[in-house]
Amino acid sequence: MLNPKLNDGSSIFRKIDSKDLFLKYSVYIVLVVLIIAFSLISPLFLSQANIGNFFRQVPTVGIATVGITMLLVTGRVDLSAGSIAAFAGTAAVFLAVKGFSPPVVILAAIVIGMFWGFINGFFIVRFKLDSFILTLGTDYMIRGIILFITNGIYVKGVPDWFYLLSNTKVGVNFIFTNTLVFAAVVIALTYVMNHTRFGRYCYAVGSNQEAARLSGINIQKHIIKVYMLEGALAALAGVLLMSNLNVGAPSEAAGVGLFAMAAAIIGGAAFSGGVGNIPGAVVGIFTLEIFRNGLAILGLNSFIQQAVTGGIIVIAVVVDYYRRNR
Amino acid sequence: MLNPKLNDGSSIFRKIDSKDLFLKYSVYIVLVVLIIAFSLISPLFLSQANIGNFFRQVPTVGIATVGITMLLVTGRVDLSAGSIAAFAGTAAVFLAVKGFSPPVVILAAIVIGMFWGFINGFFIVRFKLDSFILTLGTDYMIRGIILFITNGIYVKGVPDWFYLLSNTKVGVNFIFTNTLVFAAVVIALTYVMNHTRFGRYCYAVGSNQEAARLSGINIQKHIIKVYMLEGALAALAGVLLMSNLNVGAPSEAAGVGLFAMAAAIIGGAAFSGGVGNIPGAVVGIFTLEIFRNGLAILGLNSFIQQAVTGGIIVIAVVVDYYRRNR
Amino acid sequence: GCSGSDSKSTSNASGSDKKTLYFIPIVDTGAYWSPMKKAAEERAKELGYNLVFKTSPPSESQKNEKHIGFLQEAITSNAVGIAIAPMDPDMFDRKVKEAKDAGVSIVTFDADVKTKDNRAAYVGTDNKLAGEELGKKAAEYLKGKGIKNGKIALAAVNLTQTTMTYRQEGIRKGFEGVMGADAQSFSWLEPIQDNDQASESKRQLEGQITSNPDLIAVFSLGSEGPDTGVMEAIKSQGKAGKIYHFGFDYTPTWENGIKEGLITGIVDQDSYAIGKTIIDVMDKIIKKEKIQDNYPVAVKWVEANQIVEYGKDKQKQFTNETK
Amino acid sequence: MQKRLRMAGIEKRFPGVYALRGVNLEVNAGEVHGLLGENGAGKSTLMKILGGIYPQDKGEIFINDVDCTVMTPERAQALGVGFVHQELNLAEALNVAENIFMGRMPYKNKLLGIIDYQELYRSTQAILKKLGSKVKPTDIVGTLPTAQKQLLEIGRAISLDAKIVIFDEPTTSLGNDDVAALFKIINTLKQDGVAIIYISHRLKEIFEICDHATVLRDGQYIGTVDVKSVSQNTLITMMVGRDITELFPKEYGNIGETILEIQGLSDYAGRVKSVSFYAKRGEIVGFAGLVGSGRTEIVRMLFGADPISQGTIKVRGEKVTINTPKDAINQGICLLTEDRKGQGLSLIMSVAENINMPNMQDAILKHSKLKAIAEKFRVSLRIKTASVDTAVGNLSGGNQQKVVLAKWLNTASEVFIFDEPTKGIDVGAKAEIYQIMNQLVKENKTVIMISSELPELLGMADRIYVMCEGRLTGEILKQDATQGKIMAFATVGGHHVEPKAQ
Ligand SMILES: Nc1ncnc2c1ncn2[C@@H]1O[C@H](COP(=O)(O)OP(=O)(O)OP(=O)(O)O)[C@@H](O)[C@H]1O
Ligand SMILES: Nc1ncnc2c1ncn2[C@@H]1O[C@H](COP(=O)(O)OP(=O)(O)OP(=O)(O)O)[C@@H](O)[C@H]1O
Ligand SMILES: [Mg+2]
Ligand SMILES: [Mg+2]
Repeated sequence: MLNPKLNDGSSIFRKIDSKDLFLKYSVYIVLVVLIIAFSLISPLFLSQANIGNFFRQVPTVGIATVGITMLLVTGRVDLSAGSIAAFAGTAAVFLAVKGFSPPVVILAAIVIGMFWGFINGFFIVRFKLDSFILTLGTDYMIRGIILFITNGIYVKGVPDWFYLLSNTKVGVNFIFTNTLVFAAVVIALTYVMNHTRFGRYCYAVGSNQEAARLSGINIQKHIIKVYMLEGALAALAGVLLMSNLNVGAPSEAAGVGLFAMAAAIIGGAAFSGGVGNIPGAVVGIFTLEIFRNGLAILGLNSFIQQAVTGGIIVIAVVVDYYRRNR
Repeated sequence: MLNPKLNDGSSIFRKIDSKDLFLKYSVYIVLVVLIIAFSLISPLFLSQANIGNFFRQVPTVGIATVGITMLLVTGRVDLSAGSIAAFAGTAAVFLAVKGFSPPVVILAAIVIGMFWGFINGFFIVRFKLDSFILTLGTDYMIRGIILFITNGIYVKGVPDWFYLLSNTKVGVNFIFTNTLVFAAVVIALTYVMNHTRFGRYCYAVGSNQEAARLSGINIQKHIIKVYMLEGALAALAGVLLMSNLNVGAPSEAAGVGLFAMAAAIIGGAAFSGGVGNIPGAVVGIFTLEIFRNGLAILGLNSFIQQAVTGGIIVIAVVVDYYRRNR
Repeated sequence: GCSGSDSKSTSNASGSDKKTLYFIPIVDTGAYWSPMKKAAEERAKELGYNLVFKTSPPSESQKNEKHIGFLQEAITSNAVGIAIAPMDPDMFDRKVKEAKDAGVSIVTFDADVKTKDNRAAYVGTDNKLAGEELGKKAAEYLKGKGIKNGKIALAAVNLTQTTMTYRQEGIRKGFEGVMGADAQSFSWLEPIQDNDQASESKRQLEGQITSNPDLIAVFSLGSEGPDTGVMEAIKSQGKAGKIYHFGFDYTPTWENGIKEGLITGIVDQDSYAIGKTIIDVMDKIIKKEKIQDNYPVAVKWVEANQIVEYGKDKQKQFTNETK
Repeated sequence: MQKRLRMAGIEKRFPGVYALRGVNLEVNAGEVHGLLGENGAGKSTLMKILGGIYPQDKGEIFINDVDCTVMTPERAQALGVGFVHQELNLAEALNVAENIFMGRMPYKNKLLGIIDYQELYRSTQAILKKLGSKVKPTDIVGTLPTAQKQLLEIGRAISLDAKIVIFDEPTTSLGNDDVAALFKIINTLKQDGVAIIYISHRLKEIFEICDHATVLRDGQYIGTVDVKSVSQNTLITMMVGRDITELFPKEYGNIGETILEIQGLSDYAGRVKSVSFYAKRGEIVGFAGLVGSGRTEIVRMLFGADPISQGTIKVRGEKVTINTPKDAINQGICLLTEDRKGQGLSLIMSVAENINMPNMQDAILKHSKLKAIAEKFRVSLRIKTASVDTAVGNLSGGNQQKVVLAKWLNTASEVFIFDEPTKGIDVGAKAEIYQIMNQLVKENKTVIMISSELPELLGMADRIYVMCEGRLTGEILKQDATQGKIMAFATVGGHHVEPKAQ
């Protein structure tokens, strides 16, 4: 009771009963219930059209979410993820329009993302700053810079290949390249978090930074690395987003950082660090997105959609409370 | 070094030297430097007109900031403060337009603020939720509801007395009623935080919740009370804002919670709770607002203004780092 | 609210054998969009179409992606026609082409797409022309007052929107056209962006008024945020009647400023007519009747003293709203 | 004598743990009652039930023969149950007075809660005087040394005008002087007719101040004894369930060449002043001194955890630079910190992950290999845990310490620095940790042991350095060492004579 976090690893101690199972997988259950409810209310919900839509919209915020989950596990946040995505994505469009080749463009975008990630990480470790407030500052900064450079005007004249990055159908009617990229990122990062030193260091630093440091982990270097990887993922999300939009939109992806954080937390991550995992975060973002998608399908007033989205965040964390206290 | 929070109150132990003093008052120094710099760049900066503008612009976000500082001291945050302000302010305008009397209108707004504060506090203590994610959810919710009720359209036809709430000149040419209300709130809350049970409980709960609980403090009740007071302050800010704008604007004050939090932290509060004080927070919000005011006077490109605002947040927290490590 | 009727019409979609039209405005709220929605819904009902109405909240962070998605959805669910307000000509260009290739007819409104061949018709006001009209009227007004020089400010919700870019361009063109050689003696300040926070445009304009005593005119490029912010800034600086304020689109908020001289005049687009025309054009396309490429809906110049009267008619067109 | 407290048939289950199975406890007014048992026996849990922090599943509580079976922290306070917790529980941001009177401040206006600070500081001063503490009521608690904080906890308990005071391991971070002062306070309370429950793993203390003692084992009630009439061995057997013949099973290694040599080491804060010492292979080097004498600082610098201001470090005869823990680890130096939970372990991570943390060589991990390593240590160090996948936070103190040990045994370390290795650890586990030290020196490794328990140093160390106020004031060989000699160096060895806290 005093330390709810402990419950995470202690399931071994318990005989597994059905109530336990129910609560452990509560997020998954909420997700399934949502899907069933929406498909009963509207036959359009499970239509190919809508599923296709859903899968094409999720990757951007989804990739940002898994990046931010990794950060949350390390005990840090990034509010500037959306701005990094917009910056890198717009830069990519700019280069693509200038005629650079696909590998150059994508690499450049990722390097830009890593650069901003480095700035975030560097300031945080060098000046022992709270990541929340620092990235709030860099969010304004990065966004302001890209808006100033472009004068807020969309970069146009996107070449075909760039548009196809996100929008190529793969086999079936409702799977597109960006969905595949998202799936690849999820699989890769799940592996990294569970099976590599880098991933386990994230958990170590997030759960007890001092213990990690005294175990010989260079936590400063590690945190910078994590921010760089997260920045790279945000940049990737930005490239896919701009490809989807067919322009370089410097004002795009505002608030994605906060939203992604909400998704990660619904999926089991915690601000205090050390807990959370990628599949959980994916379920979290799916829950939020399916909900928003369902509301749109029902054609609800857009303000009501906003209110209800807030409601689902509240409900999700309350359900999570019961999971934690199972 | 291990525990930067400690340094805040520990000056008793040190002999005070000039470097010490410099760093202890670094925020104040940043503020003074800003004022000098802007007044050198533009002679208009210290003109009566601009000072008047400044003092009329600050109270809204200022009142929200002191409320949020109190919350931060208690170890909690409120991202929904802006939405509460918009909700209560718009409701006040609605009632004022309907012809209700000033005391009724103001009381109703404050009760609404307290109601939303209660909702936030109740969920947080009942379900042991992270305040960040819960108030992110209620932010969407509260905003969505008021937008839905008004259909996103401004409520107009504000009676004269309502407009005068904020806009009555008091004595000199650049002090208005809302400035006075702000000053009164600051003085009252400073007293409350330092000299009353309620205030000291905030520090106790924020600094070690378990110790507070074991001392027989009903932390749940206390947290709910703090949220209610903070909600009331947000509502008051909302009323002054709408009076200033002469309409009921349901979409107004977006992101005020985040901005106020940045100000409080620049002024010495910390996410971890237990530290921070009202005068510091006022200096924090003055720093940010003077900066924005100066930029507006210079008539800079609005994107550059955004980037530079981000920059000042970063600089402020870096300066704070040196203060912490003096 | 509007929710009840919408959800019904949507869920009937697959069951009925009525032809399905998609109607995708940028938002469904506010003084501009609301009448448009009402008109479209009424007209579609009269003509016997199943109108699927799609939009997203103003604060939606993935708004553009969502709206492109709505287009895709319309294509996949075999709608016969789509009416869309594209947020950017390039952004929706490809998707509109894909729709055309899939045999769906597209009508654009509010703003057009880049490749005009891909859509059947455009209904609505040309934002450049609307801007030009406002610029002209403003210049004439200032000329009438004998003003030959000064500074001019601009305020918008979001300067990155293409509509805002067009309006800005139009305003300058119209203004310079009328002013002729005198145009040189007017200078334009950095445009203000307020993200629909009236207090932000107010603050920014207050700064500009303080530092530019020769500020003579302000254009607000649309939406209640900057409209209100600009009026209140003029008021708080005691510049009512000294700084002339020109705006876009009728909203009841203007009435706040008429008496005190905080608004000089607006150009208004007849959004109800836009909504109705869209459905009519769709109907013609489906019935294979001849259509025009462009259905311009003229803007109307309304001076401050006529705004109240003008608003009375206008408000009848609003969907069921509190105001 | 009156039965002040009677707890009967107390049962408590935590998810997966049966912490108490029908425990009885009876305490008279005016007595000091020891509560004994191994780590995890359920002592703290029983007391937390008495303090109203946990509700019990079964069982009754009577205070002065009044049924108090339903307890809450507020009720416990009202009934005069004072609790000095095992873990410090202070609001670091508040001052001394506010901490002592938290929840019970004097008010100028009770309704509005306007605090009467004058009155508050006056009452605080009175309590501080009783405690013999030199701190001021207005000092911010976070700036105080641990021993002073501990005293505040005690001050809080006695300020309640308590009828029952619980001391849960109050001496783990106190020096000898402070312990003596504490015992004086306890004796005063006893004279005043307060019932005192005293928990400690230091049997010496039990014999010194307790009248009766109740022993628990694995959550079971073993018995209550009259301390005057039992031997230490009997108590140990009751606690552990078997005989532990030798408390300090010292074995000697072959003392070899000098592996570590420190010259003129100082830190920035002035807590360590030009300290020089050496350590050889195969020896256990002890560090004695009062709390606050700077021992922890020395080893933290040596381990790269804190920056070094001045001084040279030679390892195996070569001068080395140590800036980070990683540098130290590469030199074969490791540190078992005094704060296990805060600095030694990631409590929410598994035993296996903690053991492997300093030694993940491969970028891609082979979980089976890592588990096998952890399993090996689990067996060899007899770590009591359901499996190596269990979160370390679920283990008892002694077993947590063994995990920290395993973590460093898992590296190529040759110099093992133990900072208060047996703090809060029961007799059985202590003996096992000493055995491991023996094993290390036999393998020609070096052990440096900081301890505030003199018997432990006298029993285990080959050579003892004594510190006083940041300086090394003495070096004593095992054969010459006595408590008196050490205390002399530790108190008067510094520049001036420390006034005796009497
Ligand atoms: N909050 C809790 N949740 C789950 N298990 C707990 C909790 N508190 C204690 N336990 C378990 O209950 C048992 C008794 O613990 P307790 O803290 O009472 O032991 P103790 O005798 O005080 O030990 P020590 O001497 O180490 O302080 C242990 O197995 C412990 O792991
Ligand atoms: N900067 C600091 N601020 C507050 N407390 C501190 C600080 N540094 C050390 N302390 C605390 O003061 C106490 C004594 O300090 P120090 O570590 O120098 O003594 P020591 O000789 O190692 O004593 P111990 O016997 O506890 O190991 C420790 O408990 C430590 O936690
Ligand atoms: Mg215990
Ligand atoms: Mg120490």
